[in-house]
Amino acid sequence: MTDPLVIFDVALALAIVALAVAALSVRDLFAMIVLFVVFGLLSALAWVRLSAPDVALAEAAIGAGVTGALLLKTLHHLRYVSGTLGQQAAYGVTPLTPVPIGVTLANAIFCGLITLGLAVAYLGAPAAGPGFDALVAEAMPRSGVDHPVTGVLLNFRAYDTLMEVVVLLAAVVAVWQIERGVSDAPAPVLGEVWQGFARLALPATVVVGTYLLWVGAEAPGGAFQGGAVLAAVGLLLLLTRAYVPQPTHRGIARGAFVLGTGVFALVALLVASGGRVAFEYPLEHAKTLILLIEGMVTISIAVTLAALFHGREPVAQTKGGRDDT
Amino acid sequence: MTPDLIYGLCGVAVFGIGLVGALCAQDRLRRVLALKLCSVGAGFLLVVGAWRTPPATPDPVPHALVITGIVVMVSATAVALALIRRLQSLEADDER
Amino acid sequence: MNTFLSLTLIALLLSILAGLIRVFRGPAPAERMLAAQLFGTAAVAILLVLSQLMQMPALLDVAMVFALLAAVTLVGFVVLASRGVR
Amino acid sequence: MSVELSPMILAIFLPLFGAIAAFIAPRAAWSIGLATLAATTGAVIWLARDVWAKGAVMLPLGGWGAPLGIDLRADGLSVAMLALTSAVGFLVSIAALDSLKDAARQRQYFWPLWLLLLTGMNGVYLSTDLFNLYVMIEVIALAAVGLTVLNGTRDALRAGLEYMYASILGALLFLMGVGFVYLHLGRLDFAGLAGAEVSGSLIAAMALMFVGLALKIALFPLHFWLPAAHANATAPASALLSGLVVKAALYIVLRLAQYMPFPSETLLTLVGLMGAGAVIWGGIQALRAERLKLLVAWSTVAQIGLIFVAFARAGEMGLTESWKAAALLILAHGVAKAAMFLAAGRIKDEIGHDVIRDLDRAPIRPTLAQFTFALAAISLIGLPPSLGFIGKWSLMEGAMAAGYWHWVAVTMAGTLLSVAYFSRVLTAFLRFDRVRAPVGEHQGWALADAAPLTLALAAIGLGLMAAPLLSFIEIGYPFGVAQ
Repeated sequence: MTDPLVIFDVALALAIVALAVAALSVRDLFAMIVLFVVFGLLSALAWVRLSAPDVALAEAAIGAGVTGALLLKTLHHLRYVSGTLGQQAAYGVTPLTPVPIGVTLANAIFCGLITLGLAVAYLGAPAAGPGFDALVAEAMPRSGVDHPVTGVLLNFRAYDTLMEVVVLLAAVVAVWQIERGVSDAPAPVLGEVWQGFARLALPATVVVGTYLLWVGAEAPGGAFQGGAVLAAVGLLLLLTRAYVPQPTHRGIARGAFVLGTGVFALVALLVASGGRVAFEYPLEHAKTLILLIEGMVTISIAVTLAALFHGREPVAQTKGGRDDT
Repeated sequence: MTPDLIYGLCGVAVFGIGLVGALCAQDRLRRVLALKLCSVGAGFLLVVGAWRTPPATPDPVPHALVITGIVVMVSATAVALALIRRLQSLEADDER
Repeated sequence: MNTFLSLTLIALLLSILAGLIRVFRGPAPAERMLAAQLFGTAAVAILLVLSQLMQMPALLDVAMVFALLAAVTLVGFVVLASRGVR
Repeated sequence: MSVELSPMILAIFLPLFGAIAAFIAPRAAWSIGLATLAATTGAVIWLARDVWAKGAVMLPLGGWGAPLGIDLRADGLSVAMLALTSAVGFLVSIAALDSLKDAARQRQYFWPLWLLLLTGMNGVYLSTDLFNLYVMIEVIALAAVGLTVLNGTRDALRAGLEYMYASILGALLFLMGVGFVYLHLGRLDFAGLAGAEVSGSLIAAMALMFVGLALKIALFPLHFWLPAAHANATAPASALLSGLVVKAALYIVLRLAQYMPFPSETLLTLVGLMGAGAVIWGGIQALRAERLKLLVAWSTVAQIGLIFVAFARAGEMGLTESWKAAALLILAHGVAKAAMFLAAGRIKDEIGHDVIRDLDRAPIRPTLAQFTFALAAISLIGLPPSLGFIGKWSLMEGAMAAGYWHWVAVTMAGTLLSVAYFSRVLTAFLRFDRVRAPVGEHQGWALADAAPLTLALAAIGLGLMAAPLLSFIEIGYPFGVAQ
């Protein structure tokens, strides 16, 4: 008898593929986003099955949660500016340029062939091939943390992680640059029950976010997952209008965006003394330094993700005036 | 049938579906979503590569890479969506 | 015991897939939304079972985040998908 | 306790800190930006001296060393690319001071974005790790898109969105390739790639990475996003995008080619055919372009194609030679195209439009900008003694020696096309018979012409220094000779 877990794996894999197809083919854009969020959750489950709980956490919080919120916000904005907010269904709110069915079909067949090629290449690859396992196991005692994934992210490959935070910074600079003081969709006000619910959810989110950051040193979790959960706090505050960004907060916001990158880069530079190179933390201070970096990066990630959700830079409400160029 | 085989093929398929969407989708929002599917497919490949038959623990390096990839992708998505919003606002102004 | 837990997993997954039909067909955003919420709950259950099956207590943290995110997404859905501006 | 600095670290961290400072203090952004660029140029000169004295230098970040950690490595080619980036970047920045002086908002965001872009590009030129390269090209992509849409016009936003889609897709294809490399080798550094035996997954990885990068380089037929994006951005942004950003992905291709298992003849021919297609199609589109900046953008497509024609030669030694030709062409194009876009921007600013057909009706003649444009065109067409000439000459010499007359023919055809499309512009500059109003000959000279003129003169003058330049590029054997 086959292991029922295998049946579960196959069913989950099929469901993921089916959801991917469904998300791309459903006409209603709202349904598309909902399907996408479910797709993200199921992928996270699949990664749990592959013993990757850190990745599952990141995907659930950032890949499905924050991305879904971003998509929803955009859809809301698009429906507002195209005047279709009152309609029940959300079909094509962005302009459609008709593409001949032949072109679409040719593209699909082309992609199908590529996928087939990739599948063949994948099947030909050595199963459970060589990896970094031995190297990581050997280096872990010198990393200052107990959880391998955190060790890789903040010590062995800290340079990648720094650049990843730089990508986030670049994104928020670009978003502030792109969106200007043009008409913003007014967010609807929540009813009283919802306000109460959100008020309940808020402290729980703060606690979980902080917990995830703290636990990262020895168990799945860490700066990115914690930051994403704390960003959910920001989202809640923005959604419930408990916090409305003011132009005077711009300076603080800029400071928060660059905090993680700045501290990370400074620490990486300053440890390079006494024969050490950049990013080489002295072993006795490694844990403290990593926690410091993680804490600052978490703040930056949370604020940045919330700012990305809010979109444009907070500007003074001037009627009719449009600050251009 | 081991999990790595099942989910590996699943990842390749998701990547392919995302590719079709990225090339064929006509709606701007849907194309962003298709690209996100591609990134999940690539993530699958790395996570699968890291998997070792239990009780052996998986290779942590690809896990870290995928987490980085997820954060990078959400940044790119945010920029693309900001572009879409701004463009749509301007185009709506034109029609009025 | 393990077989029983595995079968529970499959049942939970099937319940998610059944809910998918609602998301796909709609027609009202509220229906799609609630179906999505159902997934959140089922996914938490799946994670709890998996943590038992795979002997990974860390999955309880993941389940907690899932549960929390479900709450936050619900607020997001309600605010951003409600028709019209009140 | 003294901090020990390495020029490689400085080349990456200085622009990063500069970007942070420029973002926090928008009012002082321009002075921070110029100071950062000067400091970065200093770091690159320091690095160049190191490399000149010691050959290729390595720096294992975190002290771990590849494959677990990430190494930085600089050899002649990377230093040449870094020098190109900081020199061109410095001059473009000076030009940007003038052309953005009336746009407070654009100025505020130009500096942080451009400095982040510089961080990403310097990071690419020093990286030896495939996944690190992926993160770096994403840094570049986001900053570059931000720069593309700096002026906020509808056309720029549409082009920027297309650019964004192409960029993300390219990066994701690259990432998928990285996944396959990991599956096959279990490591991601260049050194691991070098000794790898060929297998299905490695071929898939290489194909994915090449297509992804080709999308970012805008190699024909994946060039669809480039002309609109480069033509609609503001002049300094166009100069950076066309002169520098495209080169980052090209450099990765050169590096992969160095460490990759030797490609087969058919594959090289295919790459050459794509390049030939770009040369011809880009040339034809440039001939038909109605606006000056669009013409310049299409000529970028054609010139990139030419670089790939240089790739398409077989034989171990032949390959080495042709990669040198490609490196020279990359440098020549970077300098000349930045000069040309800046000059085109100046012409557009002074005359008020850039419709080629009506250029000769304008009563204002921005003479110096036109002269600059002509000089840059000389280098891009490949007339002696410019650097473009040396690059093209080594390409043709190699192709003739190997008996590849078809590639010689493509190069000739491309040259003729470039003569044709540039002369469309140059004749418009020189005709005065259609001017209604009296011509104000000396109008439109400005200090802003200094930067593009310097670049254009450099594009010509560097040709005289081609021999020392080549011997510098060969430090550390970046082309696999004698290894």
